[in-house]
Order: sequence, then structure tokens, then C-alpha cells
Amino acid sequence: MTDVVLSLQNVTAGYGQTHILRSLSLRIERSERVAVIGRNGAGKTTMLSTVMGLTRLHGGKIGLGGDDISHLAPHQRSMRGLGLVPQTRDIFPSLTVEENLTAVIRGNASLDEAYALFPRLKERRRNGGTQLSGGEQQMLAIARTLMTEPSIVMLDEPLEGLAPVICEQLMSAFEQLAADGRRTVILVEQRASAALAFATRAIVITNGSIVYDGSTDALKQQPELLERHIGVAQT
Amino acid sequence: MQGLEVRSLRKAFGGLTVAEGIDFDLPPGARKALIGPNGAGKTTFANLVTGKLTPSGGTIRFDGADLGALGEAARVKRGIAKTFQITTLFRTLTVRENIRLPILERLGRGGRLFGRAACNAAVEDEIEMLLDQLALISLADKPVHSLAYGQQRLVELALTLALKPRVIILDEPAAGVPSSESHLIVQAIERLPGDLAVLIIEHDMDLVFRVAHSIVVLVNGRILTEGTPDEISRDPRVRQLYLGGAHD
Amino acid sequence: MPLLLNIAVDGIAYGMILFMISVGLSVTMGLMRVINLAHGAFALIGGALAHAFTLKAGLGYLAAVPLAIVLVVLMALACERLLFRRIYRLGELQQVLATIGLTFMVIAVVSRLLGSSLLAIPLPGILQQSIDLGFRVLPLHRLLVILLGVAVITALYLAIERSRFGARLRAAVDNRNIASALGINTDATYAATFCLGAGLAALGGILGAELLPIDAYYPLRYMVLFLIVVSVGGLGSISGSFAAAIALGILETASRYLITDVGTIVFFAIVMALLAVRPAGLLGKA
Amino acid sequence: DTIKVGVIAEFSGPFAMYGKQYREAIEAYVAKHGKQAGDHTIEFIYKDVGGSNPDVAKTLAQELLIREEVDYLAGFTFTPNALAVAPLIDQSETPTVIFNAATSSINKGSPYFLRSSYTLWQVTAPLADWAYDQGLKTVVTAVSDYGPGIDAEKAFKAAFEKKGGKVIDAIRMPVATTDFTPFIQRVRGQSPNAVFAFLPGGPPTFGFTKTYNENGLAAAGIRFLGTAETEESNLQALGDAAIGLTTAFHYSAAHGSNLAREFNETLRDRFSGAIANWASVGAYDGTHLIYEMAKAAGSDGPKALEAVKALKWESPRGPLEMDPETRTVRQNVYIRDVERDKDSGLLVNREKGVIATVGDLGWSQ
Amino acid sequence: MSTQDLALPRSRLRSARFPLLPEAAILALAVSAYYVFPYDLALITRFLVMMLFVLSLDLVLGYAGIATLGHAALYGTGAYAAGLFAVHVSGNPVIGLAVGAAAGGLLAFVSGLLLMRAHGLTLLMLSIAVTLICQEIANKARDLTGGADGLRGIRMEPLIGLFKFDFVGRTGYWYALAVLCLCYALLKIVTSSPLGLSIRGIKDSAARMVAIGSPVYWRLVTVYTIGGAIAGVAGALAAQVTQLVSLEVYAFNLSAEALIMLILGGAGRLHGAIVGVVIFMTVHHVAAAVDPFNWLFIIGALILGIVFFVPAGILGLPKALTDLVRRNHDARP
Ligand SMILES: Nc1ncnc2c1ncn2[C@@H]1O[C@H](COP(=O)(O)OP(=O)(O)OP(=O)(O)O)[C@@H](O)[C@H]1O
Ligand SMILES: Nc1ncnc2c1ncn2[C@@H]1O[C@H](COP(=O)(O)OP(=O)(O)OP(=O)(O)O)[C@@H](O)[C@H]1O
Ligand SMILES: [Mg+2]
Ligand SMILES: [Mg+2]
Repeated sequence: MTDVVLSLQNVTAGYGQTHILRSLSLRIERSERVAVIGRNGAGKTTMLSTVMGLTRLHGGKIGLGGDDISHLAPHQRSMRGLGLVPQTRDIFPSLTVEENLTAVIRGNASLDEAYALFPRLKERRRNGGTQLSGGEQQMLAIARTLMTEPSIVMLDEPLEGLAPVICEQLMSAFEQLAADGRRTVILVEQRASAALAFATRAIVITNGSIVYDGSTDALKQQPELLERHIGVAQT
Repeated sequence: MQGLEVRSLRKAFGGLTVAEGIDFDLPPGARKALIGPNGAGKTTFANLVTGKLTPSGGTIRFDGADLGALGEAARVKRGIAKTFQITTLFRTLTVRENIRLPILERLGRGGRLFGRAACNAAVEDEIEMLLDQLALISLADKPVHSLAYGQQRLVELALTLALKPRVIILDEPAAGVPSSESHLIVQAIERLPGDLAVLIIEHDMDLVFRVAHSIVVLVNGRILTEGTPDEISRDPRVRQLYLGGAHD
Repeated sequence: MPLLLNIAVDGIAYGMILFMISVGLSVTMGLMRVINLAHGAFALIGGALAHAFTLKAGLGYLAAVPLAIVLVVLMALACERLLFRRIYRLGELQQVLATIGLTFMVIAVVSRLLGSSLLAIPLPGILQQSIDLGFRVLPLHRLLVILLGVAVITALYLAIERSRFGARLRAAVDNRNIASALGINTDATYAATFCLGAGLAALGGILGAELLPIDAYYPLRYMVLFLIVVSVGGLGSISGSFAAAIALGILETASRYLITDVGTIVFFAIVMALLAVRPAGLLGKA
Repeated sequence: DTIKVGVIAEFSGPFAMYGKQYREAIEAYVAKHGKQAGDHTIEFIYKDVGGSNPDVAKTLAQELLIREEVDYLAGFTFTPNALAVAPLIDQSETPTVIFNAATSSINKGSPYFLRSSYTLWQVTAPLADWAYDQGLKTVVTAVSDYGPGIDAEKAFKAAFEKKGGKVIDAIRMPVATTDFTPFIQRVRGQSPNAVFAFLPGGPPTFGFTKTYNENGLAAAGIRFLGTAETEESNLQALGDAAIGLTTAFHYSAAHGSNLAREFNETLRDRFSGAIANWASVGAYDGTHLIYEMAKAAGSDGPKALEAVKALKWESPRGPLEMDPETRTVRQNVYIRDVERDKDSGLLVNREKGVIATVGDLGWSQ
Repeated sequence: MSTQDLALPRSRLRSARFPLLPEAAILALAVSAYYVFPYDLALITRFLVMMLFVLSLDLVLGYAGIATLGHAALYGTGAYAAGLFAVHVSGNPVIGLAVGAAAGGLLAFVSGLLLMRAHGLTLLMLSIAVTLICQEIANKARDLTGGADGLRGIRMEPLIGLFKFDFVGRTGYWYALAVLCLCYALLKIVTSSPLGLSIRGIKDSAARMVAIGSPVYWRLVTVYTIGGAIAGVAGALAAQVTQLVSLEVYAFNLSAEALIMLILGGAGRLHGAIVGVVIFMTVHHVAAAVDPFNWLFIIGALILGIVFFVPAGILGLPKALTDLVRRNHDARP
């Protein structure tokens, strides 16, 4: 018996009347490191926001640790341990950096953790949320989600806009989080190289469907597959 | 010297200084990149050049003329344009209409009261060309708000290219664009007229190394160093502050 | 000198009444960012209930007023669940329309039930008296409004601008989806804040009734007045509304004392100038 | 045959009270005198203008005249509404009875206007005379800064100063005033014998009288003089603050005649909660005029006008007489004080004096 | 705030095939109204005037996104200008209209210089303040405007020397319809012109418009001035047809009702303004005639219903219906 923490069963979802995800099924186990890759507009963001409850579910079921959460509101899902770092960052503009963190903080999380991960944020903590630089906003978005102590962290292109050295630090921080079994990490990333270096399992989405689900290493061995689905050959 | 000349530029937000003594040249035909840690002041620098922010000190000249007194729109008319780090588009208009706007504006027709906006063959041809370049044809008649983020990034670039500027500042043009499509951006940049000055701000080093002939490193509002991609990637200070272990 | 003193005393007293009648709007519109033109409707319901309780049911003022406010809060809760929950998500213009529509319906119901003439809320004997300030008299009722106004602003400042609830509310207003994804129960936060706004509207309507008497058309008649206070104060800032109310109270009073003839024009010209210089209002966040 | 009367009034909006009162008064009249006027059956058609909306008033008049083919028009609370129909009634020769609008010059707009209410000069000038005779020698006027208010100010000042009194200050209060304290303080500072006030009904009157009271003007010996401020439909809402206010007006619901009592009773019997005030009596007497015109001339406008131009009759407000020149009724003006009635516990305008038959003193201004 | 998906590819196609279909239909209805309701010409003329007014608001608010609650200032100023012109200078209606347009445009230009720097609530407030100041000036200038009694003495000469303004309102009706058509055509041209596109751009993102070198502020002032001129024409038309101007032309209600009508029909498309006026005023007229005491309730309920069920305005109804049908269709497994 494996320890499935998140499962999607025939999930169909989209905006308004259009379906973006088509009957998508997926099971993710505890402390897995999963990379989700796919072309622009493939539906990666839509998948994460459907899991979080932000996109309308047209059909199918979403399970979290054995419970059906398909009909729960986003904040209830968050309370059960789901955490999302949105692609568009969505810093709360009328809150300062520190308020962005304290407004959502719960459990044993502390500001110090966030500031240890991103010292830059500490320097800027009295700034308004939108007075930050692009990269600082990205840091804040990540730190903010960590303040909710999620057991499953879903990161939507978290490396975007971050300096390479920070990316490295971040990835190793996430590796640690997953390694000690506290977190399951789902990473959506455009830079296939970075994503595949981090993850143990890869999922490739094309046109709202999963076309590859397996180990990262196997995918790395098959450049023609990568070429076909995301149009880039690993070099 | 012609082109963009920045001398001892300074900017402070309250007590926080984000630009200090910046001297910077961008002659016609230059392909420069501006890199640096998060919060170093890169976007701020771009905003000072485009006139979105007013400097606390120093001068910015373009082709010998001081830009100090000019507003944002006036600088665009002189030929200085930038893309937005955080996508800023006309969300309810279609992709085509989005691109039509800057072209009309560039031709000085934007304020015309008579004649249909969509009926000028030359303008429409130009739109078609841009759409084609950025592989946006199939999305041309969709309202922009229904596009995926990465697609919006391409439209973002298209809007600025449509202005046919003489100096173009690209603020993280590839952010959110998958590596599979970043070649579109590289190609678009390569296809720009040779006398156009390009300044690219980007954290994707692959892209930077492919496009830039010279790289300026900004740290804490000051220029740390400037050099060819080779020199920069070997510079130990840059590696420690910015690049980290990759890009050996 | 007595003139200046008069202006100060009357200006502050009037400003405090302005604050009390518009603070509820400052909560719903300023903090929640709903263009809530139905603010006056809740004030009207509060006033109409207080009127009915005191004059028709014979309750005392001190019993009738809290009862009326509680009823308004309950009504607001129902209204929030049924209507406003959907109104928040609409565009600004649709919000204008929906809340005006609601206001129309409230007006129609009140004028059907209670007629379109003034709905008096008689004050208890003590509050009808005046106290002697030495150089002039001041109605006791205004003193009460001043004290309550100070209490309200202090409580709100602590509860909203300085507390975690306030931060969560502002986060929810900035981006509901994301706030919710981060574990903030936005529905409950909104409902609580909305009810607070409606309760304050009722309180302000009743207390302000000595100057702005309640009648069925109250919400439309004074809509502009409420809007002026909130916009001059700046959206999102309760202390801004407070400052604006006092400033406007003094400004209007001064113009009445000093330049009666062109007072209105000068008053609005100054409001315009102020908004031109500070488009986000006195203390507004841009 | 049937004679149709179009009534243009407010049945919705903040002034819906007026329409309701006109209608009740008309129905009370019909209840007493029947639907027949001579050989004719009178039929009323009501149209809602919703307030001071001249373009709507004109549209409604057009509709009434063309489609409904009415023979008489009536109603009109606001001056612009009446003025807007002047060209129409001229062309169609339709006698039009104004139930309320009180600007003297309306009747100059068309010879077909008749007014069953009053004019501002008619009640204000007698008040000034009376005040002087009471020994009030100095007065401050405080009026709302709009047409009627300024008319009232002029009328009071002219009459009062002619007598030898002195208006020591004339305050014009902006229409949008909500806090009257500054004006009341200004009055107080000048210690006149009395303050003459003119305010539109509803909130301003409420605010002004409250403030007058709270700031102790009465105690300081400054009397309140007014006209319509204490009218019956808002009187109870003013509360104790109204007690002791003195006004001069042509109608009080507490008028002592049998006709007045009967009028009150009819109204109260037919409509629960109905309050008789000057608008009701204006409509009641206006209906009488229409009946008399119909009786005498059917639908012949000019002839009808001729028939009533010097009509005299007894109304619930006292004796009335049409003035052929001004086409406004000549009537008694009463000086009243507000008191709490011992029997009913309600506030009433108790008549203290009469100034006999006054015509429209504003006509020649 | 949420943005409605206004542009439907399919309706775009349809209107491409028959570019002026809605307009032709509306015009046919307007002309037939003359024959169907011969006794209500005065009423229909008021509809037409209101349509013109709401159209001007559509340009300003629906297209350019200038949220104003002070549009009555422009209407009222046009009305007083045309009225005073008729009283003191000449009763020529066409010149009167031009005077109204000039006055409305001038006020819009002057006040626009300040207003167009603001947005959101501040803009709403400023626009209301302008109206209140105009109203107070008109009230104060009693000798000129007649104050609360209204400006009287407006007498119109026959239209182009031929058609007398008659008792029944026939001339008034055709006159108003012609003016409306002309202004509509003008607006049609303006909204599809480059300026029209750029104001839609400004509505979407003023920041980006600046960044493509557009003089946003002056564009807005231009559009506001055009809107003001048309609102001025509407006011002038009202003054000429009613032959009386009262202070109510500056009423807050007028601005608010125009806004309601516009959103009711669907802001951002010209025929939306027309449809909104027809619906609101018809409901108002009928409800007020049937049950004046409760008409406000009916209007309120109508507004709420529209906002909730067809947020894009009445013209969004077909889409809302098809969506509903499709959703039901979807629901079946
Ligand atoms: N709000 C929206 N309304 C309508 N369609 C949308 C919306 N957001 C996204 N889409 C559409 O859904 C599809 C999937 O979008 P999604 O954002 O999930 O892609 P993605 O894989 O995250 O792409 P990217 O790598 O660019 O972020 C796209 O075709 C896009 O056009
Ligand atoms: N309006 C502002 N007020 C105060 N501080 C600001 C403001 N705008 C930017 N800053 C600060 O100035 C610094 C420089 O910001 P800038 O956006 O220029 O960084 P950047 O180099 O572009 O970084 P990134 O690579 O993350 O985009 C940041 O630390 C930011 O917090
Ligand atoms: Mg995405
Ligand atoms: Mg940046």
C-alpha cells in the first residue's frame, strides 16, 4: 500500500464553457518531487489551480489524503495542507511585505524561517508588497505559501525572475523539505533542465492531457520524447 | 557620441538608494545585457531611462539631447521603448488590436477621428508580419485575457517591437516563456535592424549569452563590472553574487 | 475670536456627525472596495426601525436604538448571503447598478410602509438639553455624537488598521482567490466586515438623524455627502475618513459663517482642488 | 357627457405626498358633491411627474390634451412644471388650476391659469405687518437661497420696512445646508426681536427648527416667524422643538369652522392616516373651481374662465374669492402658534389672529 | 475587477456580414413608432433626447472608461446655453443646437483638463462636484436663468424656415430623430476610428498606452470634449422641445439614471445605449402610469435582475441564454 497524498480522477476543468483539462488522472505520493512540464498554454497552471479549487471543476474528482475535496472551498483545501505559489505571484498590494506573510501565517511557521530563506525580504519588510522588484515578489510569493505550512507545495514556475544563484539555493531548499518527508513538492517549470534536475518524477502535459508520467531519468534518456512534447531536445 | 548616454545617475526611494553613480552608454547597434541579483535596481534603471521614474540626480541624454524634461510618452516618440516585466496589455482587445495600437501611434495616426482604425493596408500587413514572427497568428483574434501567460509574454514583446524603437529595453522578455519557445524571442531580437540599440534585462543566462555582446553587472544600485559574456562568466565576483555554480 | 471658537466647535461637532454617517461606507466601500451605493439604505432601515420602535411601539430610545442596529445587522447578513456575495465579484459599474437597484427597492418598501414624510426619532429628555460652554451653548446630543465618534474611530483603528483581521481583510480584498488559496476564509471575512459596515450605517443614520433627518428618500438625498467624505478621506483608510469628515465639517461650517453667499461654490471648489492635489484622498493609499 | 380633468402631480419620488394629498382631497370633494357637475360627469385622470420635471410635465400635458382630450388641467406643485405647460394651454384654451405652485408670476405665463393655493407675497407681507404691530422692530431674515426663499425675503423686507421696522440682516442659506448652527449663531449674535425664516418643507425645516431650539434662541427672546414651516404633514415630526413657533398662513387644520371639521373628518374617514394640510385644501378648492367651471360652461375653456373669475365661496380654510386680475384666490391669512393639543396630544397650528382677505400682493412686483 | 468576455467571435462574424443591421432595425422601429404611437410623440421625443444623452455617456464611459456621475453638467449647460440663445439672440433651432454643442464641449474641455487627471472614486466625486457647482451658479444667476422657477420665454422659429414646432410634436419628433441619427453616425465614425481604438486601449491599460507613446491625457480630454458636445446637443434639444429649462437639468438623478440606462443596455456598444433607454424609460413610463407608488420597486428589481442574470446588459441576453442552454447541455453526463 503506497501513501497517496493527492489524486486526480478523470478531472475535466476549464474557464467558462471551455474545457482546458480533459479527463486527467494522476496519483502523487508522499514526499515525491514531481516536475510538470509542457508547452505554453498546455494547461499546467490550470491543473494546479483546479487542484487548489480556483478553477471550475467540470467533472471528475480530486482526492487529498483519502478524502474527496472536489467540493471544498480553496481555504478549506489550504487548511488541509495544500499550498500554491501562483505563477502571477499575486502579492497583496495593500499589505506590506511583512503583512503579506503574517496575514496567512499559521501553525508553527515563523517569519524567521521565511527571512532565513530569503534574507532580501527581511531588508524590505516594511515595503508595500508591489514596491518590490520582480524577483523579490517571487520570493515573497514562495515565502508566503510556506507560511501556511503546506504538506503539498505546488509551485507554478517559481524560478521565473530569480537570479541563478537564488534558483540554486531554492531548489536545494526544496530538496531538503521533501527529503525529510515533510513536504511533497509539485513543480511546474518551463526550464526543463532545471525542473528535471530537481524532480524524481516528471509529468508532461500537452493540450490538457498527460502524455508522459514516469521517472525523470527515463525521460532524460529519451530526448526524442522531450522533443516531441515540449519541442526541446535536452542537451 | 550618439545613442543613449547616462551619467552619474542616482535614484533613491526614501532612504533606500537603488541607483548610485551609474554611467552607462548604449550606442546604436549595441546588444547589451544588464544582469544582477534580485532587487539590484535593474528595472528601476530601465524606468529611469524611459521616464517612468524621475531620477534623484544625474543626466540621461539621447543623441546628444537631454531627456530630463521629457515625459514617458515623449521619450517613446523619440524612440526609447521597453517591455514590461509584469505583463501590461490591453486585456479585452484582441491580439491584433493590441498590436494595431502601437503601430498607429508610431505613425502619428493614433488620435485620428476619421477613417476606420482597421482599414489601412500597410498597417494590417505590418501586424500580420509581427504575428507571424512571434507565432501568434492562430491567436490573432482572441482577446488577450484568454491567452496563457507565456503567450501573453509574446504579445508583450510584439507591442514594443511594433513601435520600431531606436533603443529597446527588454525587461525579462523570456520570463514565463518556455525554453522551447525562447528561440522565438532570440530570433525576434536577431531580426531587429542592425542600428537599433538593445538592452536586455534577463535572468535566463542561456538567452543572455546568446543575444548580448556585452554584459553590465549591477549590484546594489552600482555597476560592478562590464565585459564580454566570456569575461563575465569567468568573473569570480559575479559568480559568487549572481551566477552561482551553473554556467561553468 | 468667538467666531473662530464657534467655527471650531460647530465644525468639529458637525464633522463628527459626518464621520458617523459615513464611516460605514468607508468600511464597505473603502475597505471592501464594493461601490456600495446602498449604504444609505441601511442607514434608512436603521432609522426607520428606530422610528417605528420609539413612536409606534413605544420603546425607549436606549432600547430602540440597539435593537434597530441589531436588526439591521441581521438583515445585512441575509442580504450579504443572498446578494452582496455575488455583487463583490461584479465589475464596478455593475456594482453601482446593483446597489442602486437595491436602494430603490428599500426606498419603495419604506415609503410604502411608513410614507414619504419625515420619520422622527425623538430623543430622550436629557439628550434634548444643551450645555453652556461659557461663550455659547452646545446641544448635549452633539456631545454624545462626538464621544461616540471618538470611540468608533479608536475601535476601528485597532480592529482594522492594526490587527491581523485587518490584514486578512485587505488581503482578501486585494485578491480573493489567492487569499482563499492561502487559507483565509474570505466568505466569512467579507460577511463580518459587511455586517460591520451595515451596523455602522444604521448607528450613523440614527445618531445623525438630528441633522439629516430620516425619510424614505434619505439614501439618495445624502448619497453625494457620504461619497464626498469617503473620497476626500481616501479609499481604504478609516483614519482618512475621520480626518476628512472633521476637515469637511470645519470647512463647511467656516464657509457658512464667513462667506454665506458663495459658500456652496467655494466649498465644492475647495473639495475639487483638494482632490486634484491629492487624487487618492487625504490619507488614501494610491 | 363627460368632462375630463387631467391632474399632473407627484405620485412617486420624494414629493409623492403631494400627489396623494391632492387625490385624497379630490376624492373627498367628489364624495361630498358627487360626480355630477351640472349636466356633466367629471372624471379625473392622474399623471405622475415625479418632482420638478418640466419636460415630463409638458409631455404629460400633451398626452392628456391630445390623447385623453381632457378639458381641464390641474395639479402642479412646482413652478417650472406649471410654466412648461403654459404654451400648450394657451393653444388649446384649457383652463388649468394650480393646486400649489406659489410663484406670483406663473399666472402671467398664460391667461388660462387659475390658482387655488396662495402666493408667497400673500402670506409673507401680512406676517411682516403683524410682527411690527406686535412690537417686533428688528428682524433678521434667514431664507433658503433659491427662488421662493428670495421672494419671501423680499416680500418680508418690503412690508416690514414700509411699516417702519428694520431688517438688520438678510441671510441666504445654501439649499444644501444640513447643519444650520452657523446661521442660527449668526442670528443670535445680532439679538433681533425675531427671525423670519423660509425653508423648503422636509429636512431643512426640521434641521432649522431643531437648531433654533437647541441653541436657545427662544429663551434669548428671539421669536421665530415663518409661513409653511409648521405645515401639518411634517408638524408631528418636528416634535417639541416646534412648540411656540409663530407662522402666518392661509390654512390650518385646526381652523375652527364646521366646514373645516367636516373636511378633516371626511378625509380621515376615507383614508386612514390622511393629514389635511394646505396642499389638500388647495386641491379641494381647486376641484370646486373645476366643478363650477364645468357646471357653467362644460368644455368651453374661455367661457369657463369667465364664469369663475370673480367666484366667491366658503372653503374649509375660510371665505374665498377669485381675483379676476391675478386669478389667484383672495383669502384670509391667519397668525398661528404651534401648541400641543390637550385632547389628541398632537401638535397643532392654533390660530391666534386673522388678517382679512388678502389678494396676491406679489402680482405687481 | 472582473472583465466580461464582451467580444464574441460569432457575433463579430454576424456583424461583419451585415455591418449596420442593428442600426437599421432600430431606425426602422423609430420611424414606425411615429405611426404606431401618434399620440405619444412628445414622450417618444423625450426617449430620443435621452438616447442622445446616453450615447454621449457611452462614448465617455463605455468606450473610454471615464467613470463619471456628472454627465448632467454637460447636458444642463447645453440646455441653458441653447435656452439663453433662443431667448436673447435667435430662435433658430439649428444654430441653437450648435450653441448647445459648443457650450457642452467647452465645459467638458475646461473641466476635463482637471477631471482627466483623476480616476476611480476621485473622478466620480470631481464630476459630481462640477455638476453641483454648475447648478449653484445657475441658481445664483437668477436674473439670467430664472433660478428655481426655470428659464422661460424660449420661442422656436420654424425648423429650417419651413416646419413649425407644432402642438402635437410632429416636428419635434422628426427633428430629434434626425439629430439623433446624425450624432449616432458621428459616434459610429469616432468609435471605429483610431481614436476610438486608442480610448479602448486607455480603458484597458492607461499605463501601456503611455508606454507606446500615446498622449493619454489629451486623448481623454478630446473624447470627453466630444462627449460633452453631444451631451450639450441633447440638452439643447430638450430645451428647444420643452421650451423651458429648469435647475433639474443639473440633477444628480439625471446622471445616475443615464448611467443605469447605459449599463442596462450594455456599455461599450452604441446600440446598447439605445436599447437601455428604451427599456428603462418604457418600464418607468408604464410602471409609473400603472402604479406610481411602487414603480421604484419595479425599477429596482429590474436593475438587480439585469445585473445578476445578464451582467453584460440586455444586449448580452442572447449570449447569456445560449450559455445557459449549453451549460444545461453540459450537465448531462
Ligand atoms: N482566464 C482564462 N480564461 C480563458 N482561457 C484561459 C484563461 N487562462 C488560461 N486560459 C487558456 O487555457 C489554456 C491553458 O492555460 P494555462 O495557463 O493553464 O497554460 P500553462 O500550461 O500554464 O501555460 P504557461 O506555460 O504559458 O503558463 C490556454 O490555452 C489559455 O489560453
Ligand atoms: N516604489 C518603490 N518604493 C520603494 N522601494 C522600491 C520601489 N520600487 C522598487 N523598490 C526597491 O528598489 C530595489 C530595486 O528594484 P528593481 O525593481 O529595480 O530591481 P531589479 O534589479 O529589477 O530586480 P529583479 O531582478 O528582481 O526584477 C528593490 O529592492 C525594490 O524593493
Ligand atoms: Mg502557466
Ligand atoms: Mg526587475
